[in-house]
Amino acid sequence: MNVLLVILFAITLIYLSITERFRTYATLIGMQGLLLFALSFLELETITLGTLLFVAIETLVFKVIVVPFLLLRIIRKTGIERVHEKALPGFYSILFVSGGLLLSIIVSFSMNTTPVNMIYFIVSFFAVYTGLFMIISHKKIFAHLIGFLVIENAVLLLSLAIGSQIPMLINMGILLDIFVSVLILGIFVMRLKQHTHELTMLKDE
Amino acid sequence: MIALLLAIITALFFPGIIIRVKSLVSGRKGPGIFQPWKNIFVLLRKSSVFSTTTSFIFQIAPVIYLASLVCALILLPVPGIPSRFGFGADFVLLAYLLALGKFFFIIGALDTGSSFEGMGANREALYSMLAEPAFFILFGTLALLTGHLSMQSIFEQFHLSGYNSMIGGIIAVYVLIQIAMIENSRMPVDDPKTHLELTMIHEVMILDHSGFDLALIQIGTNLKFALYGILIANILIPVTWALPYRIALFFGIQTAFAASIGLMESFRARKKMMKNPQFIVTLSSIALVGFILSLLMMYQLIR
Amino acid sequence: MENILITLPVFLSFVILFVPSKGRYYTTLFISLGIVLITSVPAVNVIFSKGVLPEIFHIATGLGSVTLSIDGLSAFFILVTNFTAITGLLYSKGYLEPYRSLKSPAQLSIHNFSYTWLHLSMLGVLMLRDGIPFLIAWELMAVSSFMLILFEAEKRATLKTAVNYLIQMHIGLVLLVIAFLLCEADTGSMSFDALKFYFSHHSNIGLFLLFFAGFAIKAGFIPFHTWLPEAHPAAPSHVSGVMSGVMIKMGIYGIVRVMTNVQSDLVTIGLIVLAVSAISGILGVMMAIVQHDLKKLLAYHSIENIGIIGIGIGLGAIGLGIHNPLLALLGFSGGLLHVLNHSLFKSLLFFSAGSVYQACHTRNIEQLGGVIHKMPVTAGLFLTGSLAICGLPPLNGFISEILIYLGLFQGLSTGTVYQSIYMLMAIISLALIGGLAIYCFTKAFGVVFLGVPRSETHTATSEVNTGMLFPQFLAGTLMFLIGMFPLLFLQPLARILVFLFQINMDLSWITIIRSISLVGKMGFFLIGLTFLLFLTRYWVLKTRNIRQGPTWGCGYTTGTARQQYTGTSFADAVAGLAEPILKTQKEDRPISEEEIFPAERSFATHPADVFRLGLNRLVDFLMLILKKLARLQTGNIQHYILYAFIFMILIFVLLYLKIL
Amino acid sequence: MNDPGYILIFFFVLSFLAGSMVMLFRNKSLIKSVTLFFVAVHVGFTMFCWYHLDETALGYFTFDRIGVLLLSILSILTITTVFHGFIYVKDDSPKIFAIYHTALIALVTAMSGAYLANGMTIVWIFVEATTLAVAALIYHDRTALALEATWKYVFVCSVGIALAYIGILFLGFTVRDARLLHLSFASVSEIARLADPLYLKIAFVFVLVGYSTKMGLFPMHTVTVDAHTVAPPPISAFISTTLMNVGFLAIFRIYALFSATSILPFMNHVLILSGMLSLLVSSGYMLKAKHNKRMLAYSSMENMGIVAIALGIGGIGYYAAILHIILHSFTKAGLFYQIGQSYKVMGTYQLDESGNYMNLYPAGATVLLLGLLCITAIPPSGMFISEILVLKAMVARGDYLYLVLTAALLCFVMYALLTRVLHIVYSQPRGIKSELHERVNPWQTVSQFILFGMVIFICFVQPASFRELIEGIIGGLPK
Repeated sequence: MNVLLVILFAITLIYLSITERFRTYATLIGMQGLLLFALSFLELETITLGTLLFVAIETLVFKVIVVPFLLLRIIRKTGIERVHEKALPGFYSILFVSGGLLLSIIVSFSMNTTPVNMIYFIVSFFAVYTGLFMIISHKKIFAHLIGFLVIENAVLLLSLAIGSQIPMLINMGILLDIFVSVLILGIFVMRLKQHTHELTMLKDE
Repeated sequence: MIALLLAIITALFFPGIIIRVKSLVSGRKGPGIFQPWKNIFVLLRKSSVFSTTTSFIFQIAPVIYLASLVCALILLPVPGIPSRFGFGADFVLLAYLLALGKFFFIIGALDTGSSFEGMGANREALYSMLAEPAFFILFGTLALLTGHLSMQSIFEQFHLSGYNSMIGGIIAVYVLIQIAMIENSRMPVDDPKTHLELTMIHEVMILDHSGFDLALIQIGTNLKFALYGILIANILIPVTWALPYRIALFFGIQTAFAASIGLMESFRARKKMMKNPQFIVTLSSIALVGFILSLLMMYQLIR
Repeated sequence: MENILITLPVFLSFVILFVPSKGRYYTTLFISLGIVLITSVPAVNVIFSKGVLPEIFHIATGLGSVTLSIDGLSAFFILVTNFTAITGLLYSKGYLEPYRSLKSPAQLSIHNFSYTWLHLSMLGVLMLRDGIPFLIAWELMAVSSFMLILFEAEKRATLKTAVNYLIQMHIGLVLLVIAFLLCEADTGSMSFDALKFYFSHHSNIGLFLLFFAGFAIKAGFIPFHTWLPEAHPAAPSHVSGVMSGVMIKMGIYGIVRVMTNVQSDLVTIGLIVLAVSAISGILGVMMAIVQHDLKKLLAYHSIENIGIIGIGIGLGAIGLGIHNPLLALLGFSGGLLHVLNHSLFKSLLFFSAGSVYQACHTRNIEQLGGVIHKMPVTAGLFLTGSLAICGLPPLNGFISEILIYLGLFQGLSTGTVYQSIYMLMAIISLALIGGLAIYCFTKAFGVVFLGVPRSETHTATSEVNTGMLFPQFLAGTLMFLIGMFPLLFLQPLARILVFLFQINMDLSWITIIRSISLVGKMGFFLIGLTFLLFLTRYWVLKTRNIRQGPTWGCGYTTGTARQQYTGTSFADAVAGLAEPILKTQKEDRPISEEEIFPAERSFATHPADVFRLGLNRLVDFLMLILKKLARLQTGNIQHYILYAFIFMILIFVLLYLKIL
Repeated sequence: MNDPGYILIFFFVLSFLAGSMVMLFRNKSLIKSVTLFFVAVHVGFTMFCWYHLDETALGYFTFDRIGVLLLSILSILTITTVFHGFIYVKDDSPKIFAIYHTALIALVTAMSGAYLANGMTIVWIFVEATTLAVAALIYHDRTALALEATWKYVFVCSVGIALAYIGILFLGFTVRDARLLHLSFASVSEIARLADPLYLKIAFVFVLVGYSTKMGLFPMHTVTVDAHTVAPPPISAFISTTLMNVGFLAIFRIYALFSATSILPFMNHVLILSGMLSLLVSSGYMLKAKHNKRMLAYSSMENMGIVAIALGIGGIGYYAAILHIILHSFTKAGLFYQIGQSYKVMGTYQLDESGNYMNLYPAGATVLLLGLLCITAIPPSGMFISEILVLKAMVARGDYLYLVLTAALLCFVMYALLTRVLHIVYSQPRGIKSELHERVNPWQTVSQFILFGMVIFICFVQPASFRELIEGIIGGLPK
């Protein structure tokens, strides 16, 4: 069951890396949140109220509702529907992403771990890779945001992979992380909407 | 002191002989032996004209020129009779005393601000600079051969070292003669009889000197010839001979030296100005050959 | 009590920064005099106490203790330093007068402060034996002189020069640091005394060469000299006097100091030093000849003189190597005596050059001329300096040179064939240097001081004030003193060296002493004779009617000042001979055939320094590479992430390939 | 009551109160007084930490030597920064004034927490907090540039932090137990010994890259430089000293943690690689720098590179690294304060337009010259000692390649700094003519003189207690 969900997660990643519509991005992020909630719910061995609450807030409230909502709002405000030009063509990004998948598989195999964790490993690695790659391969800030969110999800996935019950501290950390991402989105909505083109005023040649 | 005396005596008839030989060779009767000195005495009695651009340098230059020469002469040993001033590496002092004289001679010329004299000064400085190494290599060779550093003992030991010093002797004499020609700016480097200032060296430097100063300079020049004459004599005269023979030989050598200069000047043409440096450097290389030869001989002897 | 005295000036020096501009100079003077007093007394004790035992001060502050030790070598250098520093300070009062209105008070006080610190740090270099303190003092010396060069930093050229200077000093420092660290890695302690132990069981050449390179940059041996001919002209004249007079000698001090610890391979080391020095000497004076800038000319002469000193030291090292005490003694005493001599006549020359600059507002030889008529005293002093630097009797330069000559001629017949040939090479180069020096200074003196002024704007108006002449007179007197009573200075020096290198003096030294004293006597005779002749001449000419007239123009009557023989034309002969080394650039357009009415022509020559050009090319190349490498800050956020991405991937790949 | 735990809580509560009060106030003098009160609290707290050295509070915090040392540097610099901040923002609107000081207090608190944190996750949380706090300060000028810089800073830092967090999570796998992650460093190091080296290596790489954003080290140095460009000078002083120290500490703690394991050589290589690259890049950019503050920013990067190299070389290098961190903090802070004043005097950060500083503001020019000496590690700068120690470590290990590279690059850095700073001080600005933009009271240079004074003092005397302190810090590391 878990494994299935994880694989689903991986598929969303691949989809993310090739799609060019912003709305799809938003929905995919939401879906990932949903998956993560399910996963973490299943992973919970001893369901105390506290942990449940945490997980719920982390995933359902933030990742499924707030973040996608903000994303959609941004799309509405900026009125940019889709990616016009990437740093490198979509065709290559497919290649890179699939390469990344292979890479993460290799890495995960090279480190001897329990088969249970293996799949988590592969996917979370892959998620990190995809997140970074999305940032690298896009020029639009919006896409960068998505990449960042993906990395966040990867973090959560990894924390799930640790298996045994997640201590409060980790949860706090993740919560803070998510909070930051929301805050970034906030800044973006508030301030950056006027120039959604790439910001390259600060530089040295 | 004796060296000084001998030098003065030599200087008395040295220029005369040169001129006489030249005129004889060119088929003229020529002036008397002491004509140059008569001229000098005339100059001594004349009054002077000083250029308005000159300063006290111009006044003291000839004096120091002469004084340095006299000091140099005092240093010189005479075959068999040691000089009061003989000491280690005194030939260095000799060379530097001459250099001192030259220094003042040059700035004296520059003091007039005349471009011609500047030109002459420039050449004088260049040539003496180029001639310097030859002199030192020469004495290096002698020091190596004899194992002594003061001119006195060098010349004493020189003959004792016997047969294999012949090469050294020949080269030494040759080099010394050539250096003498250069230092006194005679043929083939300079022609005292030329009429064009552009091609002069020594003569153009003394264009503005007159009367007493000019006389001093000319005396100096004659003494300089004598100085080199004495050096050559030192090499050639064996100290073992008795005094009268030595004296005779000494004056013989001086006469021969003067005569040879006269002959050279009358049969040889002056080199082009730009050829001169190369001619002078050749001298050093000849001296160097002498050094290497004697070096090899030395170490053969040692082993 | 002594300890407090020694440390006192260090703290007092900060007062200079706070005194008002009125009392600043005298405060500085007071403090410097204090420094001189405090350091000279023990130095004199060391030299003239029997046995030349070192004096050692342990300065134990609450936070740590420093050890200052003054042995013969340090004492000698300390005295030299103090003398030049003080004369420089005396000279500076008059020299800085015109700048009072131009510079901000802050700048002036920084200047005086750095001057005091240059003095202090040099003394520190001479007294400190432990690695780190020595290096700190060494770099403080560089920094303070750097600040002094910056005095006229409004000119961009000066700024560049100063930076270039500091960077090269820093490179020198790094070399020294590495050398010390190598020693420390082996012996566990970082000091000159530890070197002895290191050298005792390692090959000596490598480390010595490292030290030599480090010190040579300061001393200005070719090819490490490139900072020198630019830094000296850029600095104010009293500073150039001190820098050229004593600061670069610190390099010599270091080399000798290291040499005292070297145990083996002395012959090889000596030959290397000899070769480098000979090259520096000849090239230095050759480059000097073609300069137009009076102070630059003098700067190149510093290189030449460092060469002469180096020849002496190399000779001494060989002497030690082949266990020939006479040779060692002659070499080192000649070299060190030349250190003293050079500090005297070079500072004198720089000071008088500074006076000319102050009076005529240019250092360009081609603009000057006829200065002697307005500034006879300065001219006389410059002439004295020139005679001394050419090593002409009866002045001090000759004494040191004849000592080295003696050593070289001695060396001819003591040793192997190769050594004899080396010695002869050294002799030839020394002779050449002498000749070239005469050539150069007849040019310098003749063109600057004699003849008539070459430009209306740069004519001297009056002699500089006595305050500026006095220190020059001091130096001049001392120069004559050394020239005529050489033994006064030679015998203590010999004592120092005998103690320093454990040389057992043999009888032949006595004969040397005799020769040198005879040289002194000859000096007397020469001067007396000159005086006599001059009197006669004066007496004779008194009775004659002396007429004044124009210079004989060989029939051409309307000559102008610009037709005089210029410095360039005077130098042209040598420049032509040494073209491949000097690379003098000439700017002139030859008149072409179709030019029936030739237009106005201009001709200019620019002396270049081959080594400088090479260095510039190298540095520019490296900088270009670095600038090309710096391409990361593109402003695109995706690139920023990319770097991290690539870095991690790289590491992981390396990890996977078991490279890391 | 004397239990460190209470005091710690007390401190955090007080800072929180101070922050929120400042947030609410609109009266400048009131805000000032509250801020000063906070400074006093902070100093007092630092004192307290010194008295309770090596004690742990609440299990999550420990007053170990390095932490407290950096904390004291922080509280020294807080005094000066607050002081210069007052001057810098005095003309801003009360709202911005309040926001500035709130953020400042938050930043200081977060950094203090990060220094004292005992456990990776705690460190991580506080580092995250510093990002948020400093973002508000970078955005202080409210210009488009400021916005861009802030955005980049926050974004890249967050990515980096996320990476660091992944690294931390990896530690969890080392022993298949997440509870480890909130354990103290001490207890982790126990477990790390028996862990799988591969995991440790991956964890280390992630953490290094993640925190390199804060430490201003290659590869994620880029945004720090941009942040410097727009941040108020006092804040720049913070960003490139105490905040970089946070990054350094985070990396240092992990390093110390793993140093007992078999991956030590790996870590060393990675550190040296990263350090060398930082040195290379920064020197290249300093040779091109056209903006005074960016030049200083790159210089900070260069110094962090040196620290990383020193750490990687090991041996006496550890000592050098700590010493260098301390000295660099003081020097760079002083320089940034001075650059702030130079902006007031000359009205520009552009190198070409600035110049003639010696005549405009002699006191400031003197400070610049002194700071130049200090930062280029020329005696009498204490950094001379630390850099010699770095070289010494290299010689001791026989890494002559590193030796030559470092020395050469440092010479270029020196060249770049010298030419530029001397241009500012002495020569006339290119193009425009220099006139006094705004008069600055010379007394403002006092703080810099004090800071540089400390740096210079270290060059000549290193008190025994000071040396013991540093040796105590590096005591745990392998010899």
